[in-house]
Amino acid sequence: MSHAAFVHSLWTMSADAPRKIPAPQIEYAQLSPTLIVLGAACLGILAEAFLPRRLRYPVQVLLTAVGLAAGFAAVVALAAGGYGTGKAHVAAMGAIAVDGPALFLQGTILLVALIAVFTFAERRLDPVAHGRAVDSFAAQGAAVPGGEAEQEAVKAGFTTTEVFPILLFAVGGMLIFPAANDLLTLFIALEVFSLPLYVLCALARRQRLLSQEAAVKYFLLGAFSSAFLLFGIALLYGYAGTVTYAGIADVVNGTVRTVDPALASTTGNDALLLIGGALVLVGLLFKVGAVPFHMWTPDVYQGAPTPVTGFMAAATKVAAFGALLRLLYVVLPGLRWDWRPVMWGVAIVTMVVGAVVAVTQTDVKRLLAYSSIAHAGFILAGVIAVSPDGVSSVLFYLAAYSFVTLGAFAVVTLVRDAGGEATQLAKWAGLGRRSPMVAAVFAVFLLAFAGIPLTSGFTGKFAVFKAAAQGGAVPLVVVGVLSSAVAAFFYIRVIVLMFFNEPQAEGPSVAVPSVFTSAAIAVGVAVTVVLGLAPQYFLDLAGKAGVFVR
Amino acid sequence: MSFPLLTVTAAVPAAGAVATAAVPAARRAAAKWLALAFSLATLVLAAVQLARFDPDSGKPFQLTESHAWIKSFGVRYDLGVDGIAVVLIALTALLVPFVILAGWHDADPLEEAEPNRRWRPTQGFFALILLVEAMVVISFEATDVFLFYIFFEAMLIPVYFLVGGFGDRAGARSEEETAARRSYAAVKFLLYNLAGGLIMMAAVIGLYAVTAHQLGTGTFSLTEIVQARADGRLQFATVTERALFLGFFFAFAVKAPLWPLHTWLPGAMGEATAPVAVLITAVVDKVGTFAMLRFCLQLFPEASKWATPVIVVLSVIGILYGALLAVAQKDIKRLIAYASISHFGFIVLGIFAMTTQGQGGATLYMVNHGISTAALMLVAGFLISRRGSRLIADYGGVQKVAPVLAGTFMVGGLATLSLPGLAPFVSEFLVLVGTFSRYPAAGIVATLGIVLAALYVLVLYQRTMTGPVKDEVRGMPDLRVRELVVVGPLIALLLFLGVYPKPLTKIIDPAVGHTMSQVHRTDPKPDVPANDVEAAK
Amino acid sequence: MNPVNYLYLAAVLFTIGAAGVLIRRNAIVVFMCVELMLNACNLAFVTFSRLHGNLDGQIIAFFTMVVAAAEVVIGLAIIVSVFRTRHSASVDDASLLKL
Amino acid sequence: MENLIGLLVAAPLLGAAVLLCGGRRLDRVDHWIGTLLAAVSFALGAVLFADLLGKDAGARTLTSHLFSWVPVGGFRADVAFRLDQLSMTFVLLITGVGTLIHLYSVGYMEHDERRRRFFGYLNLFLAAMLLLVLADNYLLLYVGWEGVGLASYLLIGFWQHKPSAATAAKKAFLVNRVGDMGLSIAIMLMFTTFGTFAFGPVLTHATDAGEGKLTAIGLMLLLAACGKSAQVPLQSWLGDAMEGPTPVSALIHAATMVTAGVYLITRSGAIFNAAPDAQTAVVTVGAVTLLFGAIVGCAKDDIKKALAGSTMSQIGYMILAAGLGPVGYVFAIMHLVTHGFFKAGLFLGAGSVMHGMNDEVDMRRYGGLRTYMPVTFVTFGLGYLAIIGFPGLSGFFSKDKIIEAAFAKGGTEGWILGGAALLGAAITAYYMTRVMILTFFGEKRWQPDADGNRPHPHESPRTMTIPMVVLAVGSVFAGGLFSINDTFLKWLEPVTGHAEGNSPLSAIEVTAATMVVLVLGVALAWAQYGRGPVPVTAPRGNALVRAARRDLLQDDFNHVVLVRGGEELTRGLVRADHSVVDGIVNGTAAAVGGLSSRMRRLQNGYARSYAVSMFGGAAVLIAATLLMRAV
Repeated sequence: MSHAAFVHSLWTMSADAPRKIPAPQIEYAQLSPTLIVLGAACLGILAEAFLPRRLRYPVQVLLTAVGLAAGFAAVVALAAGGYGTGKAHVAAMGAIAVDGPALFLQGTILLVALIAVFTFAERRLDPVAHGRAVDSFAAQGAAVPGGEAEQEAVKAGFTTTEVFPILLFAVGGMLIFPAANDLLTLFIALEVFSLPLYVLCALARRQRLLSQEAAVKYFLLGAFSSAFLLFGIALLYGYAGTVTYAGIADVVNGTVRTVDPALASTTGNDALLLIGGALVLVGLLFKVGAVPFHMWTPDVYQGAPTPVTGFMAAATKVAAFGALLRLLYVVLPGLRWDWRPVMWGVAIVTMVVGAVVAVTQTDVKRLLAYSSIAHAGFILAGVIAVSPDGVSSVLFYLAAYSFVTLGAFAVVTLVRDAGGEATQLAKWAGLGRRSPMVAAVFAVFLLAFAGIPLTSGFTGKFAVFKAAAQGGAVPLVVVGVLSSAVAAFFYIRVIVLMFFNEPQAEGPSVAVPSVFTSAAIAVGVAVTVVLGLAPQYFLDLAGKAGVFVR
Repeated sequence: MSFPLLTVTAAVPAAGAVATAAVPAARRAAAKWLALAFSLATLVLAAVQLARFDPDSGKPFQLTESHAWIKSFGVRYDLGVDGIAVVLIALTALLVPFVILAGWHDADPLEEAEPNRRWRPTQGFFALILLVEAMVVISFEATDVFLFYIFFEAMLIPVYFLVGGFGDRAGARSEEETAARRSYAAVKFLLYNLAGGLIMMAAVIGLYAVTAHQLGTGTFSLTEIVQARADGRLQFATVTERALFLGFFFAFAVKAPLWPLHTWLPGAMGEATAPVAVLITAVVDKVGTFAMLRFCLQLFPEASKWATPVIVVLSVIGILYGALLAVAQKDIKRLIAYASISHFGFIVLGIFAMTTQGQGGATLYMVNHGISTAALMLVAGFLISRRGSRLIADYGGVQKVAPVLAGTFMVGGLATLSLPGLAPFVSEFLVLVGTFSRYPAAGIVATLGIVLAALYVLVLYQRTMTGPVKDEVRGMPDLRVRELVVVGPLIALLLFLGVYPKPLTKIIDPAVGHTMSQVHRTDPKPDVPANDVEAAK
Repeated sequence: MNPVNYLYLAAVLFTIGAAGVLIRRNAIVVFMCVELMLNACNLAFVTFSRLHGNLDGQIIAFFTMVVAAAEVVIGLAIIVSVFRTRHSASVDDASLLKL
Repeated sequence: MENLIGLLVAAPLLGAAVLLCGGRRLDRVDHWIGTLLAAVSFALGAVLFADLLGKDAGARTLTSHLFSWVPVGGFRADVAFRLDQLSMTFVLLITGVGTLIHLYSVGYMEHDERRRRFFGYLNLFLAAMLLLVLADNYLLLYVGWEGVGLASYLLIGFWQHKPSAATAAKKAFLVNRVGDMGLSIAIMLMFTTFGTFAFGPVLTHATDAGEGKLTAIGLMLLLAACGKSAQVPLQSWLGDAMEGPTPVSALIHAATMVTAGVYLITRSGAIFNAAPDAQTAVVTVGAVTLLFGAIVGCAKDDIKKALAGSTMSQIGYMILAAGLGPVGYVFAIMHLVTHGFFKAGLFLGAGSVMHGMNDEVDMRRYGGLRTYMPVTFVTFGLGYLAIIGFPGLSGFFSKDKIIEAAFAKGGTEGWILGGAALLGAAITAYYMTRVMILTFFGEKRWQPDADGNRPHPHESPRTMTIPMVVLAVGSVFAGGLFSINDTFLKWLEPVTGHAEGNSPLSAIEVTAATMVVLVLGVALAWAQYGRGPVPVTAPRGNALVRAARRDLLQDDFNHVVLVRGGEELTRGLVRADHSVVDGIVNGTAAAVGGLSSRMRRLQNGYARSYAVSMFGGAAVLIAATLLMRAV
């Protein structure tokens, strides 16, 4: 029949078809981690709304911690239930995958978030303002910096306890992101965890101008990138007629033909597929901070409140790489020969640029930002090896890396002077003399970043490069090795600064943290050392989790 | 399962490091004695190893231990010693106590240093020394490439802190500048070696890829790979083998150090305190040359043979180059450093001469060079600590005021120029003979080294010890008891091994023979086998 | 008329939006350009949905609108707060963080 | 009996150990300990000598294998001794003269505060020298070879506070090292050729090896000999070596160590016999050196340096003889022994003179000493007569034989060598007479020394004169003793072998010629110094004289070529090491840094430029993907 008639029938069908539409059936149990976290977030909002101000802080901290812990427990339960391996399947009408990678990454994200909450909750570092201990978030985000509104807020002892539910929302999004099994869910999850992060970035207590600037940049560029992502999704949808990963994959593999001959006649070529795929990749590469989509990273990392930076650097990377893996391994494997060379290029450029530019940085947070870019490059090297080994090595690397990062940023929050955190490297001179313990811990993290043996960094790097080499990407390994030699230089520079340089007269002091930050740092060190010395158990875990469902 | 002797030998100093580091700031002396005790305990264990080691059993590795470690990477915790390793472990365990004794006061905080309960340099110094010892020992013991690599690489960190953190107080110039020069030297040392190590990491991964591809399961076990090669289950493509060989060799050549990768050594040895300098050249660098013997040759025999000519040339250059630069040095410790570069040239030359004499001599050389450098460097350290200057020009006529110091210095020097009757002569001559019998030209050119050695040693002695007594050295005290305790045994050892090296050669010989058979090389035959004719009679 | 033309239109709109992001200084305008890009995507979705004869595209368009709305909330909040501090909505004025 | 050989070496070694490590508490008895142990080893030597005499000529070889030293693969070096007639001769010479000189030193070094160390070094020298001559293989010989080098280094530089002494010591050691290089290369060659370097196998199978290899070995051995025996071109160190105490000059740099080269060549006779080219090289070196040394000896005013020149030249004779092969070996050794007596005697005499003249060495400031120190005069005189070859004294017999053997080489070569030898004899007569006259005759030309106190010449104490007397006796009778019905020849022949040369001149003619040149030399010297007064400060002299005073300019040559060149080279290398080898490394680092700071500027803080990079990146990504599909 004719086009018009077809369309008309479409309308009418939808008119008298309610009973024909199958009720969506959702496996709530299998989505429990996400649901728990989001639920906790909603409770947090209610708490903000109804609880008296003095109660909010303890309640929020408790609520968030419990929520995340419960979520982690749920993940463990699912994994134990075999959803990671045997019973792995696609839930929620094909919207969300419950399989090894998803559970592993969700577990990692939840743990990271849990530790991040500790750093969020730290209230011992900043000097007491008007008799109240304060954390590193603005008294009142809306108030103009330095304006009397802010003075009022500070006097009144306001604190933005909203950060906790916001954090939870972000975590919720991150949990869905790597598990998303169709492009729409992917997009939604992306936005769900991005928007809260934009807000968090703007909420620094000190140097609010920088904080707000970081937020603006992050927001605009983020929105820009998500537009690319969305357009890519549109094109893929156009190509395949569906947005589910499995469906697209079938079309790519040629097992199913696209429905409409009209479309086939005009855009039957793979241009839609290729361009769409590329655009989606752009969106994801932006989130992982790969060159040339990295430029927001240093600015945002520096401007955002340090606990947020730590959380972002760790959790965002995990989630984004998870999504990237799923996309490349489930949707586009049929296209391997098209995207692999491109990703090679991206990986190489990312490693080199990250390492080289970091050499001349003068600010600890920026330094760590560039180092995170370089590490993104290393991880990409593992992603490119299209093999179960590749997946598990990337999973392991992400776990190892995120804890080191959290720990490092937690240490950064400790080193303070009159103007808050002293992030200029110059001020760190001789820190080893003043407080050897802190300096030593930071040195451990730096060595892990540098991939010195007996730290988690080495194990991860080795795993990734091994996978890459076996995937035939030997040149990639060589470049990676060379750039990590360059990278070693600036990590070492910081160590030299801390231990071998004479302390400055008016250098920063190290604040004595409460149990929260101490715990965070302790966990970081513990994980770093354990994954360095006895990684086998976790490698097995990652290995078992190395298979995607589709 | 039998008593894990090898593990314990490495674990004791490690434990010592922890214990020493834990000593409270006030109890500095206690830390020193603790460290000394642990190092001596290690020495005992090393002695036990020597005793339990049976050179004549056909087994390539003995006292072996084997446990799974990282299955996913095919990494095993495999330990085992051959004749070469057990001797070098003994050397390490022997030298460290002397290093500790010699460095007794090197890490005492300066007077004006503000009292700080948490800042404990002394404890750190000795803890780091023990840590280095532990890592060196285990990398001598490891028969799993990955295991070796890990400690080969991790070793850099404590050494780095030793060099950068506890520099030579005898800085000729201002405190800041010495600090700057010191951290420069330390960073250079670390980056140079780290680069080498990372390139080796690429090769290690490559090795895994190859084994995984050909054997089904990737492995790093030296014995397994050698075995697989022997029965043809594992064949390297020529290019692959050469690439991997170069990857390994580069790292070892940096650490050895071989010309032209030597430039980090003079700085590191010059800026570090004498005991640390000894630790670096006498112990740590030996891991590099040792690894050439154990890994380069045994894993990649064909590639080794392919690379031999170039390496021989490089090491000969190194011999002459190091010696000539030593002659031109104005700084005592830098002079000794360049002398060591020349000696490492000899060692590498011996290894790649691919003759029994060459490799046996090279192994012996590692031991002897360790002892002789220790003797010379430590005495130099005592001298420098007295005058507070490293410049040769600042000395003169010392033998008049401190005859014993001068005497020991002389003996150390004579050992360095490998005078017959002292240990180094034997090894140096073996290396030369071994080289000469395969590469006569190289052998002859290398022999020039002995003249140059005499030159730089005697010039050093003449300028510092003889001539009219300089006012600055007047009233310089002679060696103290502690210092004599350090130097005396070393000199005695030099004499003993010079006259009767057989105990060592007995152990080394079979191991060298095994290596040679791995590389499929045999010694060249003499034109007129006079000995055999005599025997026939 | 061939619905494919709508695709071309979508592409053009998207490009215009992108160009606007690159060119305009005013944060609000830049932000509007992003919205324009999102809407270009919507157009594409709807067109494709039409071509494929299934409703997914249209549904997605709704989702996109919601997301866009959410973005507006956050975005405007941030931009306004910045404006109140700096008394300028120019993107280029916010360049303290660099190098 | 064999076990005694070990003790022979051990005794002085023990002495050295005790004296050097003993510390101050020995300072009363040190000199006697040293002397005693030297004497002990002499006694042992005598016992062994008697034992050898007991055996019949063929079986006079004792070997004792102590332990295997360096067993590595096919490489086997043992600590084993071999005592045959040749080494026996040396043992007696070394220990005998050595003991005498120890005794002499007791007096000579009485007031030196480092006397203990002096005797320690002397004993060390004895041990090393004995090891050298007793070793059963070349590697062990090498040990002794360098050992004596070390001892000589220590003793030359004994007065280290004098920079000149320290420098001389260093020079001696370095030049010797060059020679040692030759020896070690020779040993390597032997190892590759014969698979061993023990005397027995090597020497018995020498003839089986190719001549080329043998020549190479021979030349390397010659290089070694040149270094140790101060032969051209490695002779430069001997003159400066006179910085050492006089007993040292007498023992090491006249009687024993410097003759080690002769021992080496004679010992390796089998190799040289099979390598004529090497032999030619040896005789050339010998002939050149004997003239060189003689000429230098004529020009020196420093009594010890004059004697040093003479030593050089006399050893030249020995090397020459040794180079002649079986014809000459015996006479080389014979001259070596007699020379040991009279040259040691002369040096001790010189020492005694200096002792009396508060350490003045310039002969132009002596004169007329014969009445003041009669014993010295007599002993020195006898030594003088012996060295110039006065009929009936030792030198006459030994030198005469060598000259004869030189002619016996035959052909023009023979004439040249013989001529050189004769000329050398004439010059010897000349400069020795000069020394004699300047020192003991003529009017007193004594000058006050640096501290302005005039010398009061007096005879030396008993401890010093006794050795001089003994040595004088030796230098008078030794030659005759050896030559009566060829005792020495018969004694040594089993080891070295002997062949009668067929000289174009008969023995009588040679002797006559020698006498003639001798008289001429003496006469010339007397004409020049004996008649008129001698200027206290040396006249400028002609070019040759001036050159000879500067050791025929070879130091200047060394300075320009080796020292300067070497300094330039090292300085260049230092620069290269810093700028090139290290420069590359630092350059890379700098390059990365520069690149970094350049790329850093892209991060300019403008969100829009970041967006541009994203947009561009996306474009590139798309293009690349499409391209991938296109190709």
